[in-house]
Amino acid sequence: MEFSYYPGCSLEGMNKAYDKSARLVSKTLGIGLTELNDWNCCGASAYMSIQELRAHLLSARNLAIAEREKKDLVVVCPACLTTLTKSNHYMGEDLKLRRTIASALKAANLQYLGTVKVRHLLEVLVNEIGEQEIKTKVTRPLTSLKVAPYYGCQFTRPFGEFDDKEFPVMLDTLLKWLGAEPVNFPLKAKCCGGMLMTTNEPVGLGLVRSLLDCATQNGAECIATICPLCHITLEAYQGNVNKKFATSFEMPTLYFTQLMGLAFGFSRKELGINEELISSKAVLARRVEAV
Amino acid sequence: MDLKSDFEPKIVGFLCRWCAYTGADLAGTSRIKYPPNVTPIRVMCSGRVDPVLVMKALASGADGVLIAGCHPGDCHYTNGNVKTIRRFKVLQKMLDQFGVERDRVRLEWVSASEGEKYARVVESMTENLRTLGPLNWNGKKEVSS
Amino acid sequence: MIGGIYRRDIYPPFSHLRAVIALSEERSERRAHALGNVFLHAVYSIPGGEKIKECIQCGTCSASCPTSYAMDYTPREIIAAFRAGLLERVLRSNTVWLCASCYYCTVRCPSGIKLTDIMYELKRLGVEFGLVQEGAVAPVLSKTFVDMVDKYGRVPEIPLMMTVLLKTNPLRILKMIPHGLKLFLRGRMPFLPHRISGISELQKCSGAMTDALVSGVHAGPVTGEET
Amino acid sequence: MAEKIGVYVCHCGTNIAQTVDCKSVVDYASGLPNVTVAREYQYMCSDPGQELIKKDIKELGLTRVVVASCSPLMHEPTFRRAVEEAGLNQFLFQMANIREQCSWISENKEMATERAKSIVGAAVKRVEFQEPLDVKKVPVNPNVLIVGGGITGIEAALQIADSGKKVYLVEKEPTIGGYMAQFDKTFPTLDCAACILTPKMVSVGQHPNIELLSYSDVTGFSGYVGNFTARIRRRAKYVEEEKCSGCGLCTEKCPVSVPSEFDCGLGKRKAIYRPFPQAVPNVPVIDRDRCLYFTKGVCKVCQKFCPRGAINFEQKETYADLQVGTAILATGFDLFDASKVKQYGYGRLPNVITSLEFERFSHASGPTGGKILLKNGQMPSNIAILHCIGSRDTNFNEYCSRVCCMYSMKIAHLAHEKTGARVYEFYIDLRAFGKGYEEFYKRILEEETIFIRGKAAEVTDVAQTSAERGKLIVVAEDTLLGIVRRIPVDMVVLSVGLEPRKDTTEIARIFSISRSQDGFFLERHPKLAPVSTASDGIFIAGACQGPKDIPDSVAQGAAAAANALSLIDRKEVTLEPTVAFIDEKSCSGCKICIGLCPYNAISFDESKEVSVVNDALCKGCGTCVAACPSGAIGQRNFTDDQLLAEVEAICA
Repeated sequence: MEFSYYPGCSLEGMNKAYDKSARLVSKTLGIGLTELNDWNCCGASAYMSIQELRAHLLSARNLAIAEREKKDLVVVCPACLTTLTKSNHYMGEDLKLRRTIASALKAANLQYLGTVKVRHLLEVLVNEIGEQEIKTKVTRPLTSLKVAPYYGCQFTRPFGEFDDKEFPVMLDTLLKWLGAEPVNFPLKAKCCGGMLMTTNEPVGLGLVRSLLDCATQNGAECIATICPLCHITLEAYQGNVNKKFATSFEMPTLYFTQLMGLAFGFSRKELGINEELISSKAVLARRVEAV
Repeated sequence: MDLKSDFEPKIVGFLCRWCAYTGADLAGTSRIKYPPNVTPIRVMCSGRVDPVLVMKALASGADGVLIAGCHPGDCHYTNGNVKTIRRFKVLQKMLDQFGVERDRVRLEWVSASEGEKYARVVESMTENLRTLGPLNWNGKKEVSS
Repeated sequence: MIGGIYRRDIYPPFSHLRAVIALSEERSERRAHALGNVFLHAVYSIPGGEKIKECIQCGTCSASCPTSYAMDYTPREIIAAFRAGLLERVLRSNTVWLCASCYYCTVRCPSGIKLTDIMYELKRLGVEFGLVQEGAVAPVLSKTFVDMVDKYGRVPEIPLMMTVLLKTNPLRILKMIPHGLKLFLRGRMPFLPHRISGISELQKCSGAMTDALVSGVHAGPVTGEET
Repeated sequence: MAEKIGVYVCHCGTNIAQTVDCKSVVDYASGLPNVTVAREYQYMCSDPGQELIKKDIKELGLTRVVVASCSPLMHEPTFRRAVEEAGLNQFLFQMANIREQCSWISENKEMATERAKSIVGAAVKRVEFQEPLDVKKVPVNPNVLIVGGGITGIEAALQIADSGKKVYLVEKEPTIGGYMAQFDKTFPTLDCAACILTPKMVSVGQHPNIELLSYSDVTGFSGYVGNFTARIRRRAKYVEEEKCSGCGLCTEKCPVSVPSEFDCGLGKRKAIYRPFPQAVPNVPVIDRDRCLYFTKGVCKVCQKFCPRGAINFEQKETYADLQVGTAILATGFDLFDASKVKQYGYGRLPNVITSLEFERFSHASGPTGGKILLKNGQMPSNIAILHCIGSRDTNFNEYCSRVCCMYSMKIAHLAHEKTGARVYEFYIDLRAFGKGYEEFYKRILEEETIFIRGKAAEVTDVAQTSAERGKLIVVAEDTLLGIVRRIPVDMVVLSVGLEPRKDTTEIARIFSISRSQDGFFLERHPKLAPVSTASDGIFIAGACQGPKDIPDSVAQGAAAAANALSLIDRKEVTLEPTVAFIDEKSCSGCKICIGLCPYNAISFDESKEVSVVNDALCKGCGTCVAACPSGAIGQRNFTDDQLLAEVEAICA
């Protein structure tokens, strides 16, 4: 199974461990990820807030390159997923937009016919690899590790093509295959605040607090994330939350790929598990054998 | 502006009385606007549309023919429209033989409640025929009934 | 920054109304009218934008919004303001820039309005017409983001945040030092932006798009497109 | 001899004249071959309009008439009658539709006028080829089939049976009564539903003219108006109706207890059961999938105890063919499945219930004996009622379900009365349009129900404050204040909307009727023929046509009954003579037509070696006509000549 792989800017920066673990588990499961050649930023929500057509152009260049490689595009960041998928949809539906973008691409001898499907790694793992394959690779089950499965906003919204828009279940399912125990986490698809942390911290902190509160109340020992921005927000702002609300959260956050890697028997170092701001060492020592 | 856009295609529409004709009426009742290029002929069932009628229309000067009936499975006469589908395939081959573009004859399903759909179908067909241009068919002699 | 590439420019331009907006007095009726007109048509021009005509003011958007509690006007009130011709005061408030793009309003709206997309359009209009809240950080962040993408093709998070803070609230940088240090020690703090090799290619495409739109040439069919 | 054609162009007030230059159409028609006279008039369908035609037929000796006005589906019968009254055969008339498919669809006067000319030209050319035809009269079978035994079907059945006609009432469930039997009280009068419904149910059960076929469904329907055959599948009850006295001993003794559908799964029933004590017929049925004998081969306790030997495990389903002249469909509705809207937590959060579940709680003979209780057995002290669940929502059903506002207020009243709880209603718009409804709204306001104008966005159990802990929190914008409110309550009632029944497609197919965009059955005309369908002799009533409350359903049931009775009292109906006919000389005997006919109307005459059409069976679809390789088959009033004339006129 071969895909073009789009890490996205976040994974080059503060979320290298996500990139590292994603590549590692994909390789283990026989998924070939070839990094998209000379990819550019998807534009995320910020670019879209200033320039509409050029934001679509950014997506279109990535999609055009992927089309040239004749492979579907796998992403790990839900924001990249939504941004790229949105351009894909809107260019498909709106003839004027499609033509405007196509003639712009032409200036660089690029073209995009609309054949690339953009997919999130989690969805590929669950739908394409499946329970059996994944379970056979589990050598160190995460028995009774209580995990809050956190999806954030843009994994299924607005398009919801592969999971429920309000209560997605894919991560829950995957965690169960690894032997872990996904806890009831009703806020699993709520907003973490994301970019608001930089632009309006007080509002953002309130959102992080309710997530941490909900995870704690439901007995979670760590939070599994599928989004680099959620991940950073949850781990980097816990201190500020504790300060502002006089709480004492100390909730480790781990990328879902790190948890998979652990279950597959990789070392903490290989998965970048020593790099998080709130150490997961104690939790993992308690639950996962021989880490 | 190019010349083609001045061309108003003439379309003969064979509409089944139960679904398509009622749907077309609904488009009117709902005051949906669409190009007035189709002149409707009411038949009881799309299954009544003999390919000869279609060829005759094209040979006599129509630029396109629309056949519209009930959705498959919804036919007022159980399955008349299924026979229409079969006949339509034959019709397409006839068009190929005469060198007439297949796009000039369309088979569409329009239920009695799909006024909006009927309008869209006529709109897109008219638009399409505007691009294709007038049908200059010299085949009048080949078709006689 | 290359200015003025908006989808609405593909549609009839509103240059005369823009002139009215630029010249008339703030809060004047003439200006409100022109603004309402331009903005409404701008919103109509985005995919599904005309759906706002069908808003039934039920408030699902507001109550689904994780940040509406902090907004001066709720998302629903944006559409009410549109209808009342009082949009300017909404744009000058904190409302649109508090949108975190969680898309709850979009997926739940019973009228099928893509409110998140409308928020984007209002942000764009706000920036273009200078109608943003005094001292708001979010527009600065977005603009900086755009500049960096245009320059490098990718966005390094740390330099982005640093630049934004320098422009808006330098004191906060000091507060962030402990965080930064932690990240740095864990090897998670790259400082140098990566410039993609196709950056000139990207700039060429942008340029071509601007030229086409400025000269008013509507794009025609392109190779490979189905007819 | 050349025909003398009269052409009449109608203005329809301004409906046509606004976009079609009628004068120019008249001028055009005057110039067409064989047109003797062409006139325009304000309203052709009015008496003076019709007089105009009649006068011309008599004075000018017209032999053909064309009226260019609205759709033939509207006024074809009107003009045919006028022509006939003037002594001309009604099939020598042709209608040109220049309103629905011409003036109303265009804003361009020039193009619309051209189009009108084309339509009129085609009609003029066609009418020349039309032939006088005799309409066939057939007797009407006075028996009526009614499908669905809810309040609508019950009303229709009683009206017809009381007039002395025979009614076959087919009901899918073991009992009639429908949804109304499940309700506690009814708005706006707060009558107890059972008190007003059960006497009617009993009347149905005892009426000598009503044959009730419960636990049955219609699997086939054929024939034509006045003479239909309905095929009914009678499912096995495993209880012989004639023997059963309805004593209930079997139910009492049955050891199997399963969730009761009638109680929305909140209460229990046995494997041999009646849905509720006042069921009609008062005969239990055995649920095959749950019965110990059928699943495990043991038990038979019911049989042992039955004093009348009515239990029969060998019973098989049977089929009955009923001869009827008309049919009324009163198949009702389904409730919207609230679990589809995940954010309200139905099925996930206990104490989020549907409105129907509330009715069962509130009902004196319901699972809690009329008490409104939470899952923990306590009484709620705060209740939220959420309007428009699944209705007025492009994600689900776009239409308004019409009944929810009112029943929500009824629920508010009952909840308040029975628990003393504080009741919140979350609404978008309040629709209290019926007689006495606005007054009821006032009454509910007086009871201090708290109305919050805002659609609830979600129901959550994630508390943000201590006051919210352990509660269900309804999040909605109070749009009158412009603030988002979080209201903690103990119980949430979802006011679910009404949907077309899941088997609507199937029923529509069986009866050859159409459905509207929303999926409900399509009426012939939304205002003027609300209970008729495009198929003569088949009527629709109640919520199968669209969401309706009880008063409206009953009114429609009675209306459909009146329609059926009117048809029956005509004693005979005329059939369109648009049947197929075969020219024996041209028929090659290939038999292709025989296999194509959906009604087995064509047979083969072995002695003459030609195919023959049976007029009584032919429905006039014309499929055989188009398929005949030797052109031997024609269709009356749709002959090749007539259609080709139209084609040529249009293309000329």
